[in-house]
Amino acid sequence: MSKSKPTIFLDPALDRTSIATDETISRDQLAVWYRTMRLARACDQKLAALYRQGKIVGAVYLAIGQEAICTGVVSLLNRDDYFSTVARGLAGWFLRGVEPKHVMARWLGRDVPPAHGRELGLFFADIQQYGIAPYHNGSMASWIPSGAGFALAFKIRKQPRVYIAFTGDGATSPGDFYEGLNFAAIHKLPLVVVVENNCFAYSTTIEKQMPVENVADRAPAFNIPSEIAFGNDIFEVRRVAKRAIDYARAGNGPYLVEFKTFRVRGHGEHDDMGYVSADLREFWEKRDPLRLYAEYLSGAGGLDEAEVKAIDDECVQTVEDAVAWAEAQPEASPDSVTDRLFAP
Amino acid sequence: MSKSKPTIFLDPALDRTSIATDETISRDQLAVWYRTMRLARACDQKLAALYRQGKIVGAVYLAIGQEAICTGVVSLLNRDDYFSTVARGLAGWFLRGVEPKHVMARWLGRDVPPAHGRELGLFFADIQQYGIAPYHNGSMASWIPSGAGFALAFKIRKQPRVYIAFTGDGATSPGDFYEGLNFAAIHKLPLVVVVENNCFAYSTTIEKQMPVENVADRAPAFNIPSEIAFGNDIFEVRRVAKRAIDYARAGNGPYLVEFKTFRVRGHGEHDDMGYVSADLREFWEKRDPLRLYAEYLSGAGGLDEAEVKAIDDECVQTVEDAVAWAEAQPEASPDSVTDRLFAP
Amino acid sequence: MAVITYLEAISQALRDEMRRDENVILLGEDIAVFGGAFKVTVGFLDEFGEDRVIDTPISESGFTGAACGAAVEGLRPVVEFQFADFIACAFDQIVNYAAKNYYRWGIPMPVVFRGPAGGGFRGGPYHSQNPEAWFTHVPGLKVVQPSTPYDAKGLLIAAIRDNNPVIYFEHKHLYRRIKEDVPDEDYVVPIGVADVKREGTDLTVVTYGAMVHKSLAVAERLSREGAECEVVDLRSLSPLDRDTFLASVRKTSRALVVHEAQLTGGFGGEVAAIIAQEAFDVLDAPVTRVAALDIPSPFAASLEDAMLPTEEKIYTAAKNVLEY
Amino acid sequence: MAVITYLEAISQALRDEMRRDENVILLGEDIAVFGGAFKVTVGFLDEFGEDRVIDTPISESGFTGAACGAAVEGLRPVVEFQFADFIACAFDQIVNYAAKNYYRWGIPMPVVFRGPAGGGFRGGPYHSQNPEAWFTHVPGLKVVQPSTPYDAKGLLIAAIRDNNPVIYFEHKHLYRRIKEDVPDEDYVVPIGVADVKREGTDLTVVTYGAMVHKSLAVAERLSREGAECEVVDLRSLSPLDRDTFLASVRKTSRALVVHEAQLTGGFGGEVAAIIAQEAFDVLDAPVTRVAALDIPSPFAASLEDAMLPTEEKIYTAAKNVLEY
Ligand SMILES: Cc1ncc(C[n+]2csc(CCOP(=O)(O)OP(=O)(O)O)c2C)c(N)n1
Ligand SMILES: Cc1ncc(C[n+]2csc(CCOP(=O)(O)OP(=O)(O)O)c2C)c(N)n1
Ligand SMILES: [Mg+2]
Ligand SMILES: [Mg+2]
Repeated sequence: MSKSKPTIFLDPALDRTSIATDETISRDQLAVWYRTMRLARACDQKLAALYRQGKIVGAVYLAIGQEAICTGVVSLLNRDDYFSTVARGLAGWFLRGVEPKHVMARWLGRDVPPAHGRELGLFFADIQQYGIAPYHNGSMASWIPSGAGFALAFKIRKQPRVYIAFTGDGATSPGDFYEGLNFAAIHKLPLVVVVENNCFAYSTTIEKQMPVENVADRAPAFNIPSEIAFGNDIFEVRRVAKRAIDYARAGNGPYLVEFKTFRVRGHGEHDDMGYVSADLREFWEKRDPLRLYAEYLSGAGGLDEAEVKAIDDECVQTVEDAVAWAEAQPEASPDSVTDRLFAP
Repeated sequence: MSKSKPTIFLDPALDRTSIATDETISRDQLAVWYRTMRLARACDQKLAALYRQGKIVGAVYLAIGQEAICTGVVSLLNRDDYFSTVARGLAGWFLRGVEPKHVMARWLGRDVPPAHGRELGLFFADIQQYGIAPYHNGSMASWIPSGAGFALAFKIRKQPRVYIAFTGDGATSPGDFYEGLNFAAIHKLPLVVVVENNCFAYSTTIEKQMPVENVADRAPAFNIPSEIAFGNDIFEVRRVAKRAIDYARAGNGPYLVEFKTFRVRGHGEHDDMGYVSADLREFWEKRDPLRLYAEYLSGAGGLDEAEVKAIDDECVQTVEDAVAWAEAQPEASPDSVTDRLFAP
Repeated sequence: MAVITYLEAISQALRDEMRRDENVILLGEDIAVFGGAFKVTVGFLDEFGEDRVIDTPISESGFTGAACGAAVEGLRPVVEFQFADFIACAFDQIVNYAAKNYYRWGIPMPVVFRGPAGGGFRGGPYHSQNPEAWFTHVPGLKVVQPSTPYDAKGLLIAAIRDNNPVIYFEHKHLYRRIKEDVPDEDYVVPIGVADVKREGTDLTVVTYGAMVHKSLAVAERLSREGAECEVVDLRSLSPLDRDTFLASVRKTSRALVVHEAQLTGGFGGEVAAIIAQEAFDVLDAPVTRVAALDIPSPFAASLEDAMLPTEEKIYTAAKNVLEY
Repeated sequence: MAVITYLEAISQALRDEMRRDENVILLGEDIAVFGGAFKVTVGFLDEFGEDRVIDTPISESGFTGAACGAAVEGLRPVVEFQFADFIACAFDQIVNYAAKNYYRWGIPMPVVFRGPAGGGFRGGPYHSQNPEAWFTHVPGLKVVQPSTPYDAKGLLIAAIRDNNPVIYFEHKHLYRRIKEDVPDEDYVVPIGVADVKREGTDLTVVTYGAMVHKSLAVAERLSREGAECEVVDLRSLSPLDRDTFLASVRKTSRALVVHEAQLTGGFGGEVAAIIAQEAFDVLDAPVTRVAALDIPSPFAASLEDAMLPTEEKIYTAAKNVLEY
């Protein structure tokens, strides 16, 4: 079905196969973001392997191909801004300081905070240490209302803070998306909705999800500004997200940014992506965010190829170490299973 | 709060204090619609009295001031089109042949079909006799998804039928409004959403309900056509609703029409409307749909005042007779209370 | 001390807590300008302002989720559902976000959901429901249901100060019908503690909400006939104070469980099952339940009266248990 | 006859009914192009076309409401929730529209809601729930939960042909693990009829869904130890076949109720309460329940195993009842 998609995969205005920035960004800073994205990629690749080996049970969901978005957006945040990711935000966590070894330990169901084995490695919330808010990661879009709630608290307390709700394209269909954003818009709450439109909700194409071409086409319903941008270019992500964050922080209300990107792997690793055409894969492969960024770095970015390679290798090693550490952690004790149901 | 509303109550382009039509409509036909609206008004006035007298318990909700909308819309439907009303659609039922005596009997909890005492007089569904569809009248907007479902059945069966979902302004805030209309738009279902924007959802003004000025401003989110019109002019209602119905019936998908109107009485008769300014009431009193229509009738409409008056009197009498009949009906027997839980 | 209604007790608790703690905010439909469908929050907008008394759009899921988020950030939102029936629209946020949050992350969420529940005034299928059993099966939620002004005030204050999501079902039929002397100052009725509303030796009636009053009336009638019922008002359904009613049953050897919600799958099944298991050795008669019939709430008086548990039905069931 | 899995039985029922009756349509997320998250509907799109196999947006409330409306108009929609957990998002449409429609208006609504439910495969809090007790308290709904391929096929066909809303919880853990000989032709397992999966004289185990298999395993173990359990598979929770399990308890005088959902407020309370009341005179031991712990479903294997009812826990409880 989806194989009969038109061959134009992306609005030509958004399309690019090389990237550049006009910000002045230090080499070190550039390297930090690259390392973040690479680490996320390496982690994901390892997770896939662990899943294949049966070491992670249930399912794993990867963010391969989408690393530029959360990296770019989170790079703009203040320490007291909050964000929440759905399933594909590993790089955002890393940029906030979350450690790969903890991520791995959580995926392996080990007894590490904050979940102590209660949640999948996919999900993460730790406000105090990382400003990553706990929200409802079960039902799609359920985090838009809670994002509005956090933003409401910021507004009531007159704090110039913002809440970023990362959201997939599929997650813009549930009523909670509408109700939450409506509430935020009425009260002009500092909520930025970052839509990672990766062409599919599981196997479902955009045309079966919505009667509009872009999620951003829905912004008029909330009387809020919106933009559509190319999500595999970290510099574009920063440029566009900055406008959104500044706008929300200044008290003007919510803002919706839609980044076009592609989910390189299946919905989860159990999914063979039979519904994705070879053309589409190929198109996006050429626009892989890490490839684009690496090319920039070893060109205008001022790092040489060896330096880039060194980061790559270091990330792979970090992930190996992370797994080793994680595997050495204890499983949560069965005796603890009923602990922590109610807060004191 | 709401008293500080600006004094412009209605877009001047929509505003009118007299009405006219360029359709050719027979005197008889004009009188039928007038009688329908007047009957609804008389019924409502009687319901208010019965409530004050304690004869109707619980609460009553009236449609006074909104009679032109459902009359105009339903006047355009084919017999096999369906519609559903929320709380303010009495005239629509009457136009389909529902009898006032049955309405009264239902309000009084008598043992008459189809509810046999199980539902408030406010709600009504009888597909076979009247093409009024059973839907979920509890939670606001819950009828938009089911409206889409009826329309889906029409589409699958390739029937050129439409479903009209009457909806208040307040009922456009719940997620079901979004999910239902989204589904209908994706599948181009023959669903016409008729929004009766009567300035309030209970006590809540439009500004507290939505970040846009008009419900119709939300249509782009569904990529569907929409119009805003003056709802107290039955001819305007017909003109605009016809476009919507023709469009939907032709297989183009949903259409949203927003009629501006005013809820002359409280949300229910228990509500003293303390939140409504005198100015606003006065403004709309001059634009009462029955007054406008009566003036047209006894002018260009070609009826003389006595004829109009005769209809008025007849309606009052019909309602009195209806109450007398209703009061003579038996209450539902307690023994029947567990009947009809499951369909055979 | 002053004699106030059940409704005034709820208002008072809200007002006092809002004065005491600026983190307490209210969200709901028509609660600000209008003061609420039942007028529980009249005057609150003037006193506390728009930031703290928020008229929401009709978006139960949306404002529930928002309240939960705000609660995590340290506010203490109290959400009013206009009728408890509409809590169904916020179901996912409550059972999947509010209930599970602390277990997952160890981060508190102090939020209260007020639901005006119950029938008896011809509200029909959508304004009469008693939805407590949808939530007593959800670990992580506290569920309370006061029967008196004193408990209404004390439980609501406790709920607001609790660091967990608490669902507070208030019975609409009691709003203006039940009055009593209530302390002016603030006090807490601890969540998770049942109350023996009447002592007795012959039969334990375990009940809550509006049925407490019907049960007490039946107890008086039976007392005149020579049997003394102990009436245990659960007050909290989750967590459940098993000790209190089990101790009572150990004393009386007979138990009747009464609630207004429909029988099948109602919370009474849980209570009856606990008694039947834990007090098996002392029971002299089968644990019996009285509840509404298993149908939606009908509108007509004749039907609603037939559907709801009445004093007559409670009396008959009590007699059967006593005479078993 | 052919040996097929529980999952194949579900597919077969759907396919056969769609071939038989063109009014049967399917709605759900990823059911068409992808064939469903669990691949129940692979090939259906090709065979039945886009009009009858509809990939929906993520809008559980929306497509549930749409299915209900279409059902009133004479279609027979079968809705797939990708995981039963997400039925929470459609809660209002199910409990307030589907459940109440016929009682209100006397107009049938033949719709089926399929929910892949249950834990045991490390799905965590949002992919492991057993939500049946949210619905068994709602008059107007039928709720079924098959444990075998034979019942899965027959109950689904019955559900599709039923003129009422039926919630059909299928257990994910059984999908590919349970196989048996199933007739190729269509047949109906009537809704509202329990099945004695094993006869016995010493203890009645009342259970359903995945716990049927654990209970049968325990019964074998106990049999080797000299006690014969009768295992009653409820299959339908609403309407409930009280007669079958009450007759069994009258024979054995002892009852154990087992389900995978959390204990408190679970459907087991209802069953236990019925037994305790109706079979009071014959009971030689307290009716006992085995169920999951009252917490959300944790992800880690060590925790999930501790949370769920295991054969060991069922065995221990059964021993206690037998030796009471
Ligand atoms: C309410 C609800 N229904 C179904 C699901 C199952 N589900 C999980 S992720 C997903 C697809 C999400 O698509 P999208 O939002 O585009 O995010 P992506 O996976 O593409 O990043 C679905 C259907 C869910 N989590 N919540
Ligand atoms: C989900 C839900 N929440 C709350 C209510 C209570 N309620 C009934 S009508 C109403 C206001 C509806 O306003 P609107 O849609 O504008 O219709 P109007 O009464 O103005 O005709 C409210 C809040 C409800 N029926 N459903
Ligand atoms: Mg996507
Ligand atoms: Mg309105």
